[in-house]
Amino acid sequence: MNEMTSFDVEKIRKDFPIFEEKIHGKRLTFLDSGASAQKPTVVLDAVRDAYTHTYANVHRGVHYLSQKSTELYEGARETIRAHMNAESVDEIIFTKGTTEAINLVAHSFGLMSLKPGDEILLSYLEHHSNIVPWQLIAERTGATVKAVPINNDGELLMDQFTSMLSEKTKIVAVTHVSNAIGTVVPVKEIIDLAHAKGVPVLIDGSQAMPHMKVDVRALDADFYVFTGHKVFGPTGIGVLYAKNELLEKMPPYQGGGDMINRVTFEKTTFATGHSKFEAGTPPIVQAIGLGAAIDYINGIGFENIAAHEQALLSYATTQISALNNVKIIGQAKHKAAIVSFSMNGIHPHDIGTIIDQAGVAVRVGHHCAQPLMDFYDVPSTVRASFALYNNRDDVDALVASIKMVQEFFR
Amino acid sequence: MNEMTSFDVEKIRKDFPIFEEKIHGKRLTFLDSGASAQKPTVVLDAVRDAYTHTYANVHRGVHYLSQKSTELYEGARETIRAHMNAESVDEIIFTKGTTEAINLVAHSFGLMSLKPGDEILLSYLEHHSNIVPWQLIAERTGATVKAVPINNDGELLMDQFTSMLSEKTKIVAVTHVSNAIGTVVPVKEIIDLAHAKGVPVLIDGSQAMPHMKVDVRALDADFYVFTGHKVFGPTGIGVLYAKNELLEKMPPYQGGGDMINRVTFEKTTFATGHSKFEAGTPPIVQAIGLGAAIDYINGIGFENIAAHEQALLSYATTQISALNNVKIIGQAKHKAAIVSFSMNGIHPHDIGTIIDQAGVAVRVGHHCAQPLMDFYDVPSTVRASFALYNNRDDVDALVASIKMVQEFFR
Amino acid sequence: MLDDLKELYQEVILDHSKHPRNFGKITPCSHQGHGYNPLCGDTINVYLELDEHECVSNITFDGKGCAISTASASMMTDVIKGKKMNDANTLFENFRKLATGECEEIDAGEDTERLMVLAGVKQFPMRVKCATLPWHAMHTALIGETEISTE
Amino acid sequence: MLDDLKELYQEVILDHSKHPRNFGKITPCSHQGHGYNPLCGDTINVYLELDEHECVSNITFDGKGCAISTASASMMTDVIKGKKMNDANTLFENFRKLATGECEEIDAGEDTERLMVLAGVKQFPMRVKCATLPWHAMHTALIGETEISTE
Ligand SMILES: Cc1ncc(COP(=O)(O)O)c(C=O)c1O
Ligand SMILES: Cc1ncc(COP(=O)(O)O)c(C=O)c1O
Repeated sequence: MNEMTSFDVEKIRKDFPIFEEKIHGKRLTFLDSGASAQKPTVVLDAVRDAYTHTYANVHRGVHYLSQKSTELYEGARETIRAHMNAESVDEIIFTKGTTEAINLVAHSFGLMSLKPGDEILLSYLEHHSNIVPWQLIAERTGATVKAVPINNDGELLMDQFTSMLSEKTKIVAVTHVSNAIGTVVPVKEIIDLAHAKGVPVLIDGSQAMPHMKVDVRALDADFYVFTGHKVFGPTGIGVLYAKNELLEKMPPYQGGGDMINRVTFEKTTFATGHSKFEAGTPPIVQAIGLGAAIDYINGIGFENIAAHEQALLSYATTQISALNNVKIIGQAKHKAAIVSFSMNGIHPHDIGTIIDQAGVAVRVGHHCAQPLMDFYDVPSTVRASFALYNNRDDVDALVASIKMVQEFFR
Repeated sequence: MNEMTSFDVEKIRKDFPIFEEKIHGKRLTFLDSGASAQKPTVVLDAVRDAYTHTYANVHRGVHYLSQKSTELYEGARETIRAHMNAESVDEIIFTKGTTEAINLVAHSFGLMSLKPGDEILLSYLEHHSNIVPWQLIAERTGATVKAVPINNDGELLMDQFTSMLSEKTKIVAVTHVSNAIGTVVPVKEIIDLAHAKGVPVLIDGSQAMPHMKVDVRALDADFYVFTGHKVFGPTGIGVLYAKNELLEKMPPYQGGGDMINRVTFEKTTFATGHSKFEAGTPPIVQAIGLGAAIDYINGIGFENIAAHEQALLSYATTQISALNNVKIIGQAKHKAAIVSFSMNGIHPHDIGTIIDQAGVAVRVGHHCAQPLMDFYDVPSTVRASFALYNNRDDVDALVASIKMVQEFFR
Repeated sequence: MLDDLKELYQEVILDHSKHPRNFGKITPCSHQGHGYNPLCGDTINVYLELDEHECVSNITFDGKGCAISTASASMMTDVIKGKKMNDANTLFENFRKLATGECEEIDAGEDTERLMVLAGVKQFPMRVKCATLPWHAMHTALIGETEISTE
Repeated sequence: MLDDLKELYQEVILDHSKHPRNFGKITPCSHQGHGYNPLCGDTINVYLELDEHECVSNITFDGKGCAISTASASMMTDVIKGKKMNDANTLFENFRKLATGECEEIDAGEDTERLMVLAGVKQFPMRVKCATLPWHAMHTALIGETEISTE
């Protein structure tokens, strides 16, 4: 492939200082990027530079450092706007992460638009962060949470989606990519179907952003959320994209500094645009770090990343399928580079502990997707999730360590 | 003074790399720590090391990096528990900052305990972050926000407080130190008076933590909140201390990963302790950085810090008072090292712009305390706020630059 | 260091800020606009009278502001007085572009020079709002809204 | 690298995990406790019969768990069977201290050795909860609560 020539994974690995670490004396095989990704040096430098050269609080200061800090912070917002192709920076709200972003929408949009009997439509693929906020708001408003089922391969049943979408549905909230089993959900189709019935859609892009280019206007998403730490940025930062026309109608979520127009004890009026939803001192340096992370992946290019990851995914799938008594869970036609599996008679926690000794980092557990685990009738799985810095050696190390587990429990 | 011998401000300044910067070609005179403090190298190193040596998501992993990351994150919680003298780490909740912490309490505790006619008692010294969340919750519950007035020196009128505290009062929320004018509020007395009537108290410690040792058990505070970036830690992190007995009764605030016990679409049960209130991936590295910041200031010692800052405050107060047409706003007997002032006929914004050219960074504006500005009948003030790294040269530079302003507008 | 400052606080600006022209209220008046800057708490009210040809026959302002916003209001009222409503709106647009740095130069005929004086503010990004606040208030008065707040 | 692992997954543990003793339900039973680990979704139920001397006359468990929690439950039921209720609670306390590393050694008489076997888990902090889960379930059964969840 043409792109592959310009994509050198060994060079990319050098951008990530963590790969110099030894784990129990072994090479680090990091297959847990689905939980959180490692950080390239450019991100770490952006963070440190922001603190050492231009640090001050943003927005309210006329002095030099405050001005520079504000420029960098707002510059990161513009970077993210451009990356997602949002129309205006007013539509880019910085949050603590995906979880806060969804809670903000559930709370602000939800409280304003949900009545008893209304329905919130989710799917069986959702992360707890895209379930629990809706349950909390449903409880408060008398609305009901419904979930679109999946088939055994882990694909959303689109005919079920169509029939569950009704005049009672007030919002659809689905993941773009399943964190537990990798399914890529046809969100464009979902948005079109929902819009045909006048229903707004929130897309949880936490697992999509590291793997693909997302264009919120091409998707026509009403809300699109993601979390910084999974996309090679710092912890403590996330993004809510929301259409301006919705933001204008939505009441504030949290109250505090920076989101007000005028405060008196009798009456307070609120700012407009993203400011209305960014109460208090924002995660300034984390936003700047996230901007650097987005620049970094754009520098590599998503065609390159996707080609590399899909090649790894198919190699890993072939290798793991060939093992005795190992079952891959989730075999959707469109998948991101995530392989979830279980082993006959051996518990994921034991697998995780044993292969960790070989330096292999995978996630074992329910991946914050218990309804999906219930669907497959397993308490937990082993999940290997890949990112742009993984290579074939990582797959080989994983496979070797699984064989060791089998040996151990023979 | 004995402590002063062991406290060498010039040595301390070397711990903060920002002081190597030149501002418009001048030495940096940073008097804006009240808005956000600068970061010592140990904090920056803790942040970078966490990303380069031990980074992974916390809590849910059995692999080495996840375990190390969890140990560091939970270690920071223990550092903060010990620093505040909380009884248990379960009482230490990491938030995005003070603003989120207060919103959490207003929302979770407020919704659970406020009825129409109930009262929330604040003061005229509050930051918007300790006003607006209460207004939002008052609007939703039918409760009323009341504010205890102050005298002209900026001191809370304690007799007014006593008489405003009634059986209608369901919570008292006051600042420990005024961010706008530096008043140190007698919070112990307030807590005792409130407790005598069975009313719980939230203390906003944002401006206290950088300057004094706070013991939540000695105070018997029910809630105590602060923000990391003002106490030499990273942005994007704050702390809510809350008594366990209150946390147990309080419903969750945000929903998501990590705060649940078991999730199904029919019914979700929640975790206990701090976990119930920490939905989603927390600001992991920011918490670790905050732990390093707390260790740093404890290494210097609060007696040393307080003695140094109080000496600076009295030097600055004398120097500024001696200037023509300059009026210090807020002359409480107990003050932290914050000097707010205005100049006859010259607007704070013009002052800020002009002295910035001399490398002097102060904050001009309402300091997110508009009700206090209304009390003094000014739209804004100039605020010089000091921290442990400021010295007499900073005061001298400020005074020289004010003289320049006077020259300019003569 | 004083060069940028001198560019911002030119004599004419200091003069207008100390002795603002057209300061006061018109009561009653046909158009009124209120500007508020939440960053500093400053307020500017602009009062306007249009004659039967949609010409600004009188314009005044009052409120609390810094030297920049006061001078800007003072100079603006001088410039706008006697202008047609449409021309006033065009001047507003031109000035906005100049102050935010969107344009380097504008052609506003005889008013160009006076507008350029205020444009020194673009070297001070945090102060741009101070300069544009009265113009926004004037614009909202003309288009019939009553309050704007810049941010 | 295998040393720590061999310490954790000793033959006796693997044996108990593959062939758990006292697996099953007692219905009806006088005491029952349920343990749930939200991290992995594992569940353990412990069923107990006390005789008139407050002696554990019978104890069984069922549920889903990893090798560590299953072996721990299996070995625990072996140890607890026939013990006085008070002694069972003391053993619980001792084992908890051992597994969390609070104590290096304990004296539990003839049971010491069997408890020490399970204590290898303290090298694996994320697995301590697996080992203690059945013990917590047993303890809640005895003190009369019905559900605990470790975290
Ligand atoms: C007294 C006080 N309370 C609350 C806050 C809000 O803190 P943050 O903006 O970090 O949430 C601040 C600082 O901005 C403050 O000084
Ligand atoms: C699909 C999905 N949604 C939401 C989240 C929650 O993100 P965060 O924990 O950063 O808030 C995650 C990751 O944890 C995820 O994978």
